[in-house]
Amino acid sequence: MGTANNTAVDVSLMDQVFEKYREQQGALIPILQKAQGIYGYLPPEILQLVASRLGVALGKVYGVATFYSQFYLEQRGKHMLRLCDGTACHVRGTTRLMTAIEEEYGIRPGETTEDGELSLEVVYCLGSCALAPVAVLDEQVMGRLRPETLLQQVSNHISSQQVMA
Amino acid sequence: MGLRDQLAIPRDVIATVKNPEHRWMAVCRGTGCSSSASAEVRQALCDELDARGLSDEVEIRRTGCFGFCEAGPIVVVHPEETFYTHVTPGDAEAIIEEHVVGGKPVEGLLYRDIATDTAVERWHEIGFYGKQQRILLSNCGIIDPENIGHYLAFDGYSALEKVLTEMTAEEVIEEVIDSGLRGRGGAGFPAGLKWRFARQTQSWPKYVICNADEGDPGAFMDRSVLEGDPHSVVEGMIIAGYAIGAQDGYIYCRAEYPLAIRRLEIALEQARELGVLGENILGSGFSFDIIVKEGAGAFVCGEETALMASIQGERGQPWPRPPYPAVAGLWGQPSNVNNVKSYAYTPRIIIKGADWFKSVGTEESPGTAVFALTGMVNCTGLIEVAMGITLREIIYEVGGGIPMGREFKAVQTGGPLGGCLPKEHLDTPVDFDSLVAAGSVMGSGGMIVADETTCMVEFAQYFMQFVCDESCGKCPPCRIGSTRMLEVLQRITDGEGEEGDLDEIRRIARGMEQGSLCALGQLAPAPVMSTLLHFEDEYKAHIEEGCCPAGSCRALITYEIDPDLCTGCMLCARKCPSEAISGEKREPHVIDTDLCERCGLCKEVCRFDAIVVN
Amino acid sequence: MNVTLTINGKEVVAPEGSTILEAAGLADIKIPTLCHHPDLTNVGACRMCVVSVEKARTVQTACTTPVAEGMVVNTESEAARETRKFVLEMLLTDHPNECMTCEVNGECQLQDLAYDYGVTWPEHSGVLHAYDIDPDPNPFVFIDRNKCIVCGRCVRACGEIQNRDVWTFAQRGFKTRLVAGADQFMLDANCESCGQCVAYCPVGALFDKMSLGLGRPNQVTKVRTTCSYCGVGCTFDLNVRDGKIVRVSSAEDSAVNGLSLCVKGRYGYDYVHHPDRLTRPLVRAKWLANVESKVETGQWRAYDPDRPISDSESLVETDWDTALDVVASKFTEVKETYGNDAFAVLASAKCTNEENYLFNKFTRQVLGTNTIDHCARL
Amino acid sequence: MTNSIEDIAQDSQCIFIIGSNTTEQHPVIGARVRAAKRHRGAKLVVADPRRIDIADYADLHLRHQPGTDIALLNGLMHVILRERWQDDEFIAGRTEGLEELKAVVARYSPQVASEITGVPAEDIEEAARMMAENRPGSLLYAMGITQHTVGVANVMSCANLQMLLGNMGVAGGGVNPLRGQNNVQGACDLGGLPNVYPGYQAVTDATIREKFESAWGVTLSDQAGLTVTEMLGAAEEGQVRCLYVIGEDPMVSDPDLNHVRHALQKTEFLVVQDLFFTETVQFGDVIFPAASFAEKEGTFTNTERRVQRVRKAFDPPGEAADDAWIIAEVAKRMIAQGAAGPSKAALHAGWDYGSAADVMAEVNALTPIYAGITYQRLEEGAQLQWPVPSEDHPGTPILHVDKFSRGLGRFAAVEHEPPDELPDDEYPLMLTTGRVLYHWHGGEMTRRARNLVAMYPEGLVEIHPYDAQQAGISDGQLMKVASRRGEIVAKAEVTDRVEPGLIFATFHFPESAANFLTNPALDPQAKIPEFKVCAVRVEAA
Repeated sequence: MGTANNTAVDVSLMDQVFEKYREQQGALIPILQKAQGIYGYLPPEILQLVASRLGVALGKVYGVATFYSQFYLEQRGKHMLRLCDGTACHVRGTTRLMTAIEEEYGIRPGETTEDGELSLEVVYCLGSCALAPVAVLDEQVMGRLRPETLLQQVSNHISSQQVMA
Repeated sequence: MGLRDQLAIPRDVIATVKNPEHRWMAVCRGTGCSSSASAEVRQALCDELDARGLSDEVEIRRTGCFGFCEAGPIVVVHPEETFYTHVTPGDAEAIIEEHVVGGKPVEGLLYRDIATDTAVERWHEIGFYGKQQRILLSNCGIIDPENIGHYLAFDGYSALEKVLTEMTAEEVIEEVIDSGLRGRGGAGFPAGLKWRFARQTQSWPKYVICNADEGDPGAFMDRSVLEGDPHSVVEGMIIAGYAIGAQDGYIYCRAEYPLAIRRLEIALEQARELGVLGENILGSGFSFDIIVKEGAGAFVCGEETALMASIQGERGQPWPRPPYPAVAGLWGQPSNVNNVKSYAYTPRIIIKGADWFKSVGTEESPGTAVFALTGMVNCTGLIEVAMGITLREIIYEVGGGIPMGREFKAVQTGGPLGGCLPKEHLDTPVDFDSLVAAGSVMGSGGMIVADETTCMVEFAQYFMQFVCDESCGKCPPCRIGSTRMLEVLQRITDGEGEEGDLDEIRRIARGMEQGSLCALGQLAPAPVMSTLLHFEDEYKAHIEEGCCPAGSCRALITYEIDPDLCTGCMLCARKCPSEAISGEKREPHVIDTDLCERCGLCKEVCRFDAIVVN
Repeated sequence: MNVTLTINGKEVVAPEGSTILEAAGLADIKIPTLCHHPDLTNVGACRMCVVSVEKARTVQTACTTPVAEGMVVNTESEAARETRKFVLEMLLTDHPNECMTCEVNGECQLQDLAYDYGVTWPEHSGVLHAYDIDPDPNPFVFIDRNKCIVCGRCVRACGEIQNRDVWTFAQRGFKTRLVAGADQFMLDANCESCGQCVAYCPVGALFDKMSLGLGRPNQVTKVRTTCSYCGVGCTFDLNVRDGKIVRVSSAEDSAVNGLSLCVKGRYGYDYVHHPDRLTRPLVRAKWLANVESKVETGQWRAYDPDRPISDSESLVETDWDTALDVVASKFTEVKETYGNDAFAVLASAKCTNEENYLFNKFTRQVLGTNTIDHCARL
Repeated sequence: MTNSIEDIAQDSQCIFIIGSNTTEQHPVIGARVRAAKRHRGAKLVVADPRRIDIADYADLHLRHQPGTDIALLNGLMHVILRERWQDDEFIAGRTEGLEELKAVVARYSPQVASEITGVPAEDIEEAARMMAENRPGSLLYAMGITQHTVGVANVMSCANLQMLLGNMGVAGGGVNPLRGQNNVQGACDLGGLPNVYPGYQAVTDATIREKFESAWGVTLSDQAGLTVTEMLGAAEEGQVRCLYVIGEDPMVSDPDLNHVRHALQKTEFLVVQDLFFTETVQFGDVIFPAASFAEKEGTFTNTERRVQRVRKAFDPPGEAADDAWIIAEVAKRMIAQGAAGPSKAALHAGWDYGSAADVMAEVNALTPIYAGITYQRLEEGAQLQWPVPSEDHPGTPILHVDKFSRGLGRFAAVEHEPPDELPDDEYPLMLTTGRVLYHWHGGEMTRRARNLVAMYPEGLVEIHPYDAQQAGISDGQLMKVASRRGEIVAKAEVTDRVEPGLIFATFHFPESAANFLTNPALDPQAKIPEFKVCAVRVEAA
């Protein structure tokens, strides 16, 4: 198991979210987005909680949560690397970036390293095509990447965060 | 005295912004430049000014996107409009010292024209901007999108004032119909007509919805408008609300655009504070407010009925039309869905009139088109051109031609639901109808240029993979058809194509086009069908000869080292991820084809062009 | 308000707001459907009911398109028929070729439509879903997702008819998968085991687990009857093969319940064939003569082999004549000796009207008392 | 039911369920009720001491104490009258006795009702408002209303409420008892009651009696007979010597089973006719093996008075025979032995029926409400809800449309009376009884349905976590429940479906049958025992 935090989910954090969307019709998706913002993913107890608080079936919540690619039902790594495979990036070598990450960290898109540090995901177009190929590491956009610059930046980012911690 | 004069308008801001002598610098803070550290550039410029005590003399202004993201970070010094490219924080000192204090532009930071290799000083003298006609993007690069005062300085919200004080709802719709504005979401349906349908439905509440779920890979026009000039969209939506009789608006924006969402939220807040949004707008009795809804990652939600399902908190699956949204849309109520750009044009049409709008572009497609020009062109970025311009002008004049002297092969417009046009069609005028006649579509504005190294089968396969990933799964033609189509394309690019595969592709394509529930499935075969139409030989080469003419399909190519060119620098051997390259130092190297994974890394790193693709 | 439209050249008058499918129905024009069911909302998903409508850019789903004045519809246009064939073919490319052993063979809408449209089995080398078969431990509903055509009828039946919302679709695109709750077992997802999902499934993806392998539609006789449990009075078809109920299937034309049933009605029928059923009249030895010799000769039999027949309280399986005579004689004797008030009859809320009438008649006419009651009060 | 399932599902604006565990006992109606709420926005008010499944779907769940239905209903009517929400036009034209009702109901302010029932006063106000604002509304009830010593008063109180709101005789309205057993309606309709002939024709009415006498060719008793609970008492006392039990299992379904056992043991000659060797069969002198519903022809009448066909799918097993044949054989043999001598001239004296249809023809002739219900019409698909006075009558989906059967509907003012037995120091908890989704009645059938048993293999006793903790009982543990009349041992289901102080048990399983505990105290009029309330104590077993 990785070092990712597996402690019990504090459901009380959701109170403010439900309060915020109390009046809004059709708020399921924003509530799930906020929940993912809080917990990093959508734990089963949160899906259940959202269903009962909104008075909808758990299945509906699950159906929505699995339909949209933004939502995760499993815990992810501390760091999220999103590789853009939009047209421009694809043409300019996203596949090579993917291969490089797989070789260095042993993860493919949708997977998390065993130590729980890094998750990899492929997205279609981050809208920065002029800088292709592009990746986003946590919130940081990186453009004109080559495999070696990507690996360098990822490793720097992870180690700098570890130092800070 | 108009209603607007009663507002607490920041007049000093307006005066400054409008002063032609004003000394200020635009630092692009669009997503592109921001990811190239333009925030640091801005800070460095401020620090330099501070250090010299010039902070009060020179304004540093964050602006929206200039479109020329390739050259970012971009800084433009006004009033001269000196255009600096690839600015780093380290360049701040030179800009302040040499330009602001010394009065001379910093040579090394100026844009260099590709053809002439000479420095170009002013913004509008750059070839990339030469053929552009910026109506929609006119505020981008000029105003601070987070300051409503800037928007007001450029006639912001005066269209709303005009509508509320001088026009009936029917007159507004009349004006929009008269302008010939066609929806910029892709299909080009006349916007005013849509508004009229929604107005005519006798059921309330009604909704105004802005489709900002720009999901096409390779497209970022809407994002730039939202980031650079958010109030124009907000104002357009309020006007639409007035026209159709709605009080509630939704902007459905991709979650992948955090900056656009933040700027929108700021704009909405400022608009409410100013009294142009919310209860009793400008004291007119008309109320309208807007909620921003973030998408959650589903391309299909760009389809209007799926988008509404998503706003309702459901799986983003389309429902069949009719009934159309104008009759039964969001929560079963009449709704008007338009693209970001369609709304953003509206205030300009109201202010300048339908005739002005019609004077730009073509008769059937008035106005401008905004494209995200990407792929194999020298100048990539966001462009706005008058409708009717040819593809050739866009690619060779605005885009500066194909890099490295390669040959143009095709241009794809309309993204995964659009078509590819080969060089015979380069002189096609760009407007809704001409593109359709040529076998492609306007789409929402992606334009991707392919050159001789692009394999058109792989290109088509890429888009079909996209459709497979994004199909909502509701109807069998799209859900299963796209999978079957991808399987055929996959085996062709794998070198395992069979006789009859092309017929199979055509058959599935027809079934999908004819039978799919929504536009996603109906248009999904377009990239395949247009490449098959124009590049059938390339498909056949894969199937019949087992070769990829573009040298791109990994299963069909081999890499070799030209011993005459190889210097034995060993760089490729070190970089090769599968250790397939061997050789002594300063001796020609060889590639073991069995070990080679055809990743192309060697070719990329080789400084002597010694790697050959067969 | 009515509107007039033309379907296949025939003028049809239909109420405003009705769909093309409904209007066609009024004119006896049949349009094929899969995801549509008259009890459920229309979603236009399966594309089987597409028809050509003049002036429309694409074919339209008849189940969702409202009629309009002057509309001209062709249900058998080339585009419509071609689309239906394509849809069927696509569905079959992701469907196991198991009709030979499939439970619903002969009662499968996909099979019928493939036949009607002459779709042959599409050979291909692409992927097919390979979900686990019968992965849910519940004893009632068999699930084979490989046969699921994603029409969503089960999802809607559970949501709209039963309001339990057990079923949902998870994921999207080709990966779209029918799941219970948050991909749980059905019984953990609010399921009340009513089997409505099975009743509405047009193919063999959901089936009654108790009936697996016991008889396909053409091998059973359907007997329409009324449920033996609660007072709602659901009617359904007993599916009978070789004198046994192999399945209970609900029927759209049931007045009270339509396709709906509850767990007891749909899955609680097997008590009928339980080995505990009494099969011969029983009489306590004390009321019989010559018990031992009759048992020895095999005419009668001890009910409980462990209890000696010599015990006067032991029960003996007798013939009907004997048992009936014992009762008739004893009743006659008591009536003569003690009068009519010595009798009491407990009739049954489980018996038929006719039987209850006869119990009432027997009590009043033959026994001469009004002391008859049943468990209405209990 | 005064109304039909269909009109309740389609037209009710407010559905008030009291004393019915609809989801579990009438699942198909439960689903229709949920759909009415979800798709039409009908309001749903559920009054039940337990948090039953349908309560989870309700707009308002009134969790009243068992045995306080009248106080609750009077409280609701108090609010309605106070706010002048009553339907004055309906009351003026169709009813009488409002003043008496007003006088009684005036004493049941929401505060008073709240004190008796335990339901918050504001919920009573809100429920009354919901019912008043959403008309027509229908009231559904079941055994939770009737199985009390005040059962009849409970029913009258339900009728009062519906008349007050003008909810009678309209689609989507009515007072609707959901009948528990498949043909309890038919058994009542066709003479399975001690005081009436088929079609509720009183045995004490001379004209009626003469009609049956001439039809059956005998002289008939003019005395009402004994009810089920009375006949067992009479058997115990030796007055009743022969008891003929057909398809019933009083050793499971009657209250105070120890007493029932004693009565059955005392019975001189017990004839039992059943499918299985039931608890009651154990005591039988002669046992007739009967046919199941799949093995015979006939009709059942459902809770909405709809008569529907039962059809034979195959022969009964072994020598088992259908009940009609058995009873006819006994009758014929008794007549042959001279026990009765019906006049041969009487049209319906004999017992030679060729088919169930022949029996129905006799019913048609003698029973006005069934007069038009013929096999021919049923086979043609006619949907007939009685009364069907003639062959061309279409049936009566809704009763009391223009007038009540007695003319004007009478408001019968009733006062709250506490249950016969309430908890005390010795028996501190209250027991209420009922059924579960997977089982039915005495369980004789469902306990022999393989997968129903798999789903719910043994009787559980629901107990609140607080009481469980007090008694040192944990979930799934065996517990002993004792009342003044007996005791049972069953596994505990610790759940907040019940409130503290209340436990719930079923009577589906003989080994844990709640009826060893229940109180045989009867409603004075309907003679229904008070199954729904008695006092018990619990301990870990």
